[in-house]
Amino acid sequence: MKLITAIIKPFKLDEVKDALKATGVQGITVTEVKGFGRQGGHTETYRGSEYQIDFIPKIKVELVVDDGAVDTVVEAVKAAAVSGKIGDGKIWVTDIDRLVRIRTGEEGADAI
Amino acid sequence: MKLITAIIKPFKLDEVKDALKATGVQGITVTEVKGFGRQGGHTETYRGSEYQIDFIPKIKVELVVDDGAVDTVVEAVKAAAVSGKIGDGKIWVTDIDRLVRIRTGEEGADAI
Amino acid sequence: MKLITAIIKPFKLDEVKDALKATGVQGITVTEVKGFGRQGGHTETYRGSEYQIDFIPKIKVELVVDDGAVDTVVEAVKAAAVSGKIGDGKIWVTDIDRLVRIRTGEEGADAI
Amino acid sequence: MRIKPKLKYVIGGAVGAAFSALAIAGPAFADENADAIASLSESTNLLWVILGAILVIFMQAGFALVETGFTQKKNAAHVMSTNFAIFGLGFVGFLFVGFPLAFGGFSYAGYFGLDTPMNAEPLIGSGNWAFLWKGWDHLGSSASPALLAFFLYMVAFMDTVATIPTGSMAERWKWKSFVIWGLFCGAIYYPIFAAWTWGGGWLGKTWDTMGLGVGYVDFAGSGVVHAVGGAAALAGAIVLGPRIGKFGPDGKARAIPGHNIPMAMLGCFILLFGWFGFNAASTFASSDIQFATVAANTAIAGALGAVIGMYWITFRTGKPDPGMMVNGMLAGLVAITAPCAFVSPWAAALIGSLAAIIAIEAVFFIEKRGIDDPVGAIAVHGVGGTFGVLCVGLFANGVYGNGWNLAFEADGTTPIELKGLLYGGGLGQLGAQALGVLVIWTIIFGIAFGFFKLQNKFTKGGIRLPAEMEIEGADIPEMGVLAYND
Amino acid sequence: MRIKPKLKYVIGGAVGAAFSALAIAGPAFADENADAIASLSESTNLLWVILGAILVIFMQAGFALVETGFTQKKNAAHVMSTNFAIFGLGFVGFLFVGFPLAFGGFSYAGYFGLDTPMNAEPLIGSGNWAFLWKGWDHLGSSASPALLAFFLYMVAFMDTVATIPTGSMAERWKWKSFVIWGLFCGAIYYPIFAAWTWGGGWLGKTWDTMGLGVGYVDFAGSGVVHAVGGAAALAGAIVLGPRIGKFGPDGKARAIPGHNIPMAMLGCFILLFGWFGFNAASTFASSDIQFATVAANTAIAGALGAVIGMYWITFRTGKPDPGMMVNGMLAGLVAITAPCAFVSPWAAALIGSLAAIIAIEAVFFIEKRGIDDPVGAIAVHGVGGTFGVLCVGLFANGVYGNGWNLAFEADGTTPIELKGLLYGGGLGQLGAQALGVLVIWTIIFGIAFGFFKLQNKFTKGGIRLPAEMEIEGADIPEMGVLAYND
Amino acid sequence: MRIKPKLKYVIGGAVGAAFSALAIAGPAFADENADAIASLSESTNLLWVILGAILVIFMQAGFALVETGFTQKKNAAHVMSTNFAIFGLGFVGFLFVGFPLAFGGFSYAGYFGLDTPMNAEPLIGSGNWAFLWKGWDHLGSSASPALLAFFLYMVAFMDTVATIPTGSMAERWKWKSFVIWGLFCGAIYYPIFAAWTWGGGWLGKTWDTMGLGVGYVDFAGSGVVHAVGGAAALAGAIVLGPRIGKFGPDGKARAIPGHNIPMAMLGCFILLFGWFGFNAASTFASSDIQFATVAANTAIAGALGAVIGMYWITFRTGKPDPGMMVNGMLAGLVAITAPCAFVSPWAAALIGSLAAIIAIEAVFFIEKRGIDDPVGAIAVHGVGGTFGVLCVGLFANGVYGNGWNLAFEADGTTPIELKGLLYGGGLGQLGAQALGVLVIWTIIFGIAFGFFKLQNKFTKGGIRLPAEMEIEGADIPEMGVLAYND
Ligand SMILES: Nc1ncnc2c1ncn2[C@@H]1O[C@H](COP(=O)(O)OP(=O)(O)O)[C@@H](O)[C@H]1O
Ligand SMILES: Nc1ncnc2c1ncn2[C@@H]1O[C@H](COP(=O)(O)OP(=O)(O)O)[C@@H](O)[C@H]1O
Ligand SMILES: Nc1ncnc2c1ncn2[C@@H]1O[C@H](COP(=O)(O)OP(=O)(O)O)[C@@H](O)[C@H]1O
Repeated sequence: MKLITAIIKPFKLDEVKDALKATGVQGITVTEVKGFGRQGGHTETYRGSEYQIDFIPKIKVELVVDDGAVDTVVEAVKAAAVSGKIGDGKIWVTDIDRLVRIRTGEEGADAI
Repeated sequence: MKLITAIIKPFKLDEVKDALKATGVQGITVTEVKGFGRQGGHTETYRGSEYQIDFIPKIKVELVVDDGAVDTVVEAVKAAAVSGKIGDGKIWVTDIDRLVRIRTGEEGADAI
Repeated sequence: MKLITAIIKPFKLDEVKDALKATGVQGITVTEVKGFGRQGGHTETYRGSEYQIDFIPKIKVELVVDDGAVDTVVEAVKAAAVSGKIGDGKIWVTDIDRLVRIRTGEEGADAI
Repeated sequence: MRIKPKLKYVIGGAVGAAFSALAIAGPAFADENADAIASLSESTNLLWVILGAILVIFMQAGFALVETGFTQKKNAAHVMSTNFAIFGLGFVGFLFVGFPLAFGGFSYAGYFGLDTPMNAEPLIGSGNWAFLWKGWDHLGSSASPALLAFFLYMVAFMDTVATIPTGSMAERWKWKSFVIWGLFCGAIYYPIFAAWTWGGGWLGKTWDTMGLGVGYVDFAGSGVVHAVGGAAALAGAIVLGPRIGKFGPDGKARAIPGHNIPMAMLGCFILLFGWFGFNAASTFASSDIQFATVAANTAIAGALGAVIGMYWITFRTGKPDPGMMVNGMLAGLVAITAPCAFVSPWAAALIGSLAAIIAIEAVFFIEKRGIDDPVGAIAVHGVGGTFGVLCVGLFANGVYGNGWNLAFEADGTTPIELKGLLYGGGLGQLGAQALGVLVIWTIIFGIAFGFFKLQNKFTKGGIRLPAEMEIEGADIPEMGVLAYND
Repeated sequence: MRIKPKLKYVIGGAVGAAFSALAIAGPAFADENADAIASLSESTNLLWVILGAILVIFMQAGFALVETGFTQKKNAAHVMSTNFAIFGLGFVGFLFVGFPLAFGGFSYAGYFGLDTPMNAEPLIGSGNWAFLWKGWDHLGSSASPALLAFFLYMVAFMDTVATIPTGSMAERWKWKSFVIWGLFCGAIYYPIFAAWTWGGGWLGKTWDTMGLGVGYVDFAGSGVVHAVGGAAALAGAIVLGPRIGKFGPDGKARAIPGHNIPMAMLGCFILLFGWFGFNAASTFASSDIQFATVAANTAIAGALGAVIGMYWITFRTGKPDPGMMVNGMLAGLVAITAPCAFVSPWAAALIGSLAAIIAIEAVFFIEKRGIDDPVGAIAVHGVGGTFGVLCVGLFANGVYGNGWNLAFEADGTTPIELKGLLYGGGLGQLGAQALGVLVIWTIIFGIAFGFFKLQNKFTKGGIRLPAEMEIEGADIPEMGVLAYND
Repeated sequence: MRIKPKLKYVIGGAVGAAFSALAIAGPAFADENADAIASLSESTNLLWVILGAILVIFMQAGFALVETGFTQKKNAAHVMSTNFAIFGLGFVGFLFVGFPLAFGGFSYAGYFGLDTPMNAEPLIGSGNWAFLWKGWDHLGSSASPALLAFFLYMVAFMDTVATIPTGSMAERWKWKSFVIWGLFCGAIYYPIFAAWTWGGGWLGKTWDTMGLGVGYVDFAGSGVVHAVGGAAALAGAIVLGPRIGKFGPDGKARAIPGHNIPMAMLGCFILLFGWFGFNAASTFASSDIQFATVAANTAIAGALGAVIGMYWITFRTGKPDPGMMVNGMLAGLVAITAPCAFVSPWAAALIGSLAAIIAIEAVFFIEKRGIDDPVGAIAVHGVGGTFGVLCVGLFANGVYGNGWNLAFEADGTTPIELKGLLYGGGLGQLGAQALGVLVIWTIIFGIAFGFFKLQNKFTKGGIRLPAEMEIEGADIPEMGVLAYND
């Protein structure tokens, strides 16, 4: 099993969620994060002094999928999250040793 | 070393923490997340229009443990977090290459 | 590629970010988390009753780097985040199977 | 049965008159006492006007909180700032242009329907405490305290109009376009209908010109303030179009919950508080004890609006939606504003209850038409205010307000009674009220719509924020700072 | 030494009386002056009552913020909404049922201890500005401004009672059960003790019937409002039981910090502000300049309560807990409410200081008994109010209030002095106060307890929220929306 | 042209005097009427003072919100709590020490420059409603309502001074050190300059002693309250030093955005609301209808300050910074506070506009000097207040205030005119004002600076929070609870 992590723009979340649903994904976990990257920050002034807004709000989407589903899912996220503008984010895939569904104790693919 | 990640219901956090303490775990890191899953969301109306609450507040617990402790820890989390109702969450385990304690620079099991 | 995850003290974020920039890192993702560890919590009283502040605000920094950069980056984070006092946090490194830049579809090292 | 002399805004009228009669009759020392009484009465009346003005000015905080609470976090600094800045912007427009227009009008006599040039003879006055206006005298050293009190009360009412569209147009309105609205509303938009009604204009004279009751009656402004503001709110919301995501691909409205419900409820309480100044101080004299009836009627309508609103939305959607409870109370308050001095408490209770139901239904209706009003301003102020204006023609009980607008029977001495349909007043008064409503929703709405359309055309990129800014939130790009920072 | 005629609630009494004497003596023109003076005095008195009512109504916002700030984020829309809705719910109950009950009472003469049928003769009146009540006349066209002012002031006081239990019962109370409390409180609960004291009932007559000082005295309601509200708060908290997690497995209380401390502190400031209307306008006449003394005493007690509260909690737990600073100020304000017109500033300072200490200790005491009161309502209002009632019997200095409750010596002309134990008044007045306290904590508490117990029994699932909803937070399941959304 | 007798704080003067003359002349029944009129006038005047005091006390909430909104989340409970506690702390100091010092001063005659011992003869009085002070009489049974009204109004002003430094010193000030400031300010710091000006001291006499206009004039306290508070704010900010991270390694100021912009804006609205009590009720009599002019001028200056502040900051940095809009309005309000009764509306507009620009530039200037003032208190209150004091000497129009400070020409009967430079008053009045400014920024600033320096020296670890606490946030270590909890 693999854990797919995607950093996306916040307003793309609905589209990504719908795209994932469409590929049959049944669960995802989402976190509000802040990103720093090529997109860069910007300088604002507040009460006359400047300050740097380095970190831009992003959403992290995490989902565990069966090995076979990885490609489809990555494609789905990519397609839904892309705007073509800088700062669209990243997707990365990690290997998972073990997965448990707490409610039932099921493990592995059954637990997804 | 392994990284154990658990998505649990928020009100189970105290019990999970106590259970982990009981197994000798000395540190955990916790994040507020939102989950989408079988539990489903629900539709509410606000000012007369409907809206979908897809995402349900969850807590993500992360902890790095020695390989030998994985099973005990997973069991402890499972036991403490289970309510038997849909939406209890997941636990997954990932492999860790390296662990460093920032304060001392210790590495590996010493750093846990 | 590797995913480096660091749990640090919140007020160290600026220094860590600057240190990472200096090593040539171009992007990071940051999450507000709460940590429980050796640092321990403390007991406060509110309206006369006691309550336990177990969880201390921490910052999680995540960044994907090329295998070759791992050591430099870990060193940089360590150096910037250390205060020498208990609760400085942890760094761990995980293996990444795949990395995609959403905007361009680039993969692997190009996507960092 | 108390008779109000001439126009609405007279300070110290009754007591002053009593005093004049007396002054002639008594010996020297009695004169001095009578003088002292008149002076004391007038100073206390002025105090009430100032207290009322202060309360109405504080309503700005209420509007700001309601509107900001009912909109999204990403725009909270923007929405709050429009509500903050509008106070000064409208004020400036009114100070330099609008006040003379609304309540002076000598050089605009023909156009605005005012027939008594101010510089020839006081339009509004009562002896030595007169509200006079002569050119820009209210800015100079000779401005009397009474004139300035009148100005202050009136500017506060104008600002209420100005701030209503900041609700319906929230979350997608360019700051620089908004700024122009503020100035325009204070200088031109509000003064027009105010002049035609409270300023001595033609709508108040329809008892004479058209035989309609005592002419258009609007005690504290369900029409002059709220419906006029609601008309602009509608015009602006149409010109801007709905927020991105408000309507699904199927055209169905989707809720975008406000980011801070307690904030909106606090705002509603502040509005309730300030509303007592809005309505009760509109007697313009503490010596006219009808202010107590007005205050009670105001509270009754607001309370019933909140309760019936709660039951109605529960009946409609299953839960006591906090947003609709707020709208229910506000609708009750808006609707009682015109009739508050003229109706019995039972009618106030009924008006408040009906207003809540009507406003809630109006929210549904407006959304179904594809119009996006994040805070319900059109329903509450526009629809609720319209209903309130009509209620005068339905529920006025003839106890107070007879001879309003200086309306006398042919004999020139018998004041015309102010009675609604339910008290045997026939259709006359209702007709006067309906005419006022018609003017608001045709001419006044037209002016607002034309203003926003033209502004949209001549502003580079239009008056709506670029989509990206709307999506990311207006706070950083427009204001330079988020509402909430860690 | 000023004497207050008959009952507490008389508008324009003193001046009116002076005028009556005069009116007979002087020639025609002097009569007219005297007439004008009386009218002016009475209208200004009415203004003060209305201003007071407005201030008290605004206190609703203060209660809402204090209670919401001191409870958890997950219930913030729910707690705020109960505090919002209670205003209208209590209002409706009082408008249609409670007001007649408390201040009319002609058909309830026997039951409520009122012996002068309202429809026979005014219970409360002062000549032509009388507060009369005849049936539901306050709803009809003949309702006088003075009667409506009286109603408005009284309804605001009732709402304070109604809102106190929303604090102690917060975070676990079903909305639909809460709604019934609101109606019940306005219609029945509050009016009972109000009738027995301010309504002319038996407790005010104990100077005659039992020889206790001037009878039960409660200037602005430490007892009638706060202790009565606190009794209901205690009853409700007992019936509901503590929030899940409030008490550890060891039975020890665990703190559940409020979600927004600045919100609670803002609420406390609003309460302080409104309290001046609560206390100072309870002179019911601006011509009774004791209102200034009342205002100063109120501020002194609140300030001292906050400061001593801060020191006391620092002494007890090591830090100047913001929650306890708020409770300290509120306890000072609650306690001074009954004695504010009758005590010297030094006593106000002492009363405020002691009240803060007593309320803080009461918080500890109540928690130790396993009762969960998230905001300290029982300690502040119940205990603080009780202490305030007793303070009249301790600190009344005999300067003001002699002849209160129309209490005269056997000769029928010498007013009985209102003096506390410390001013040589003996135990009489203290006895009257203690009797009032006893009634509140037996009969009145019993009624509240019975009400909640019965309601709990006859409501499907009881009046407490299901555990899941309590754990997840009441906002979504009960109100349909979270308090805070992004 | 109205003449104010003797000193600023006289209640019922004018009408009372008229009455006295009358009382002698008329027959018996006329006397009774005149008596009733005087009594009514005086009670209404007292009502206005009490209402004013209430409004000023409510400003505490405004300060609390502005300061907390403009600072960081991690310190929000701390900043809010200092603003909460200061009310009581300053109050206690003033009640027991400061009030006698400022307005009695009999035993401090030589030192504080007061030359009429209070216990010999009333310093401030007007016949039977006199404000007398004799020892601690304001705490005892013989304290008159009028004296207590005066106390209440004055204590509210003092608290404004006390709370100003909580802004400039926020986020790094130890609680226990702050507590001592609160007591010191109420007891000593504020009373000094108040005694020298409003208390009858030497600055008000410079018309006589130095031939400067009518002597130092400060209607409602641009100087006595705001500049004096601003001076302490500057002293405290210097002694504490800047917050960690405020200045970069390059010495350049870095913005630390406030954590809650809507909160700050709500606070500003509350301040605007309360400011009407601050300024308009400073006529100390509703019978002096100049209060209406004052209210209008106050609103005008605030509105213009907000608008011009918005334009100015947009011009300077490109965006309508919400923080600077707030500061602009407040600067306008602060600056109009001294001249509000003496200037024409056009001048009020100009003063408000200039004040906004000056305050914004002052923010830049102060930061460039390496001084960290998180909320702009020094710029708004210190600089804006100083500007306001000088404006009296520039814009006073001679319509009101002639003979202020009992300043008469050599003939002893012709009141000296109060005219600024622009109205042909020459440099005399400006000189008096400049002298006041000089005293504030030398002696008074020196006292504040000395106080904080000494306190810093004698407090273990100094008056500044340890760096760790500052970095982690002061809420948990100092208050025991975070401002915001889930
Ligand atoms: N190396 C990285 N490791 C972790 N997160 C990254 C990394 N690079 C970028 N990100 C995340 O992706 C977001 C977008 O990256 P950015 O470089 O701005 O643009 P793009 O996605 O177009 O390359 C960043 O805001 C950050 O959250
Ligand atoms: N495939 C998945 N990947 C990541 N997180 C998941 C996944 N499926 C579920 N979750 C998380 O677990 C939570 C509970 O899952 P859900 O399907 O609702 O019920 P259950 O835990 O009973 O299977 C979700 O809210 C989500 O946060
Ligand atoms: N085993 C662990 N797994 C995950 N996170 C941990 C673990 N141990 C500690 N942490 C995180 O690191 C933070 C610091 O750890 P702590 O034990 O307090 O001190 P130190 O870093 O000095 O060892 C904790 O607050 C927690 O967020």
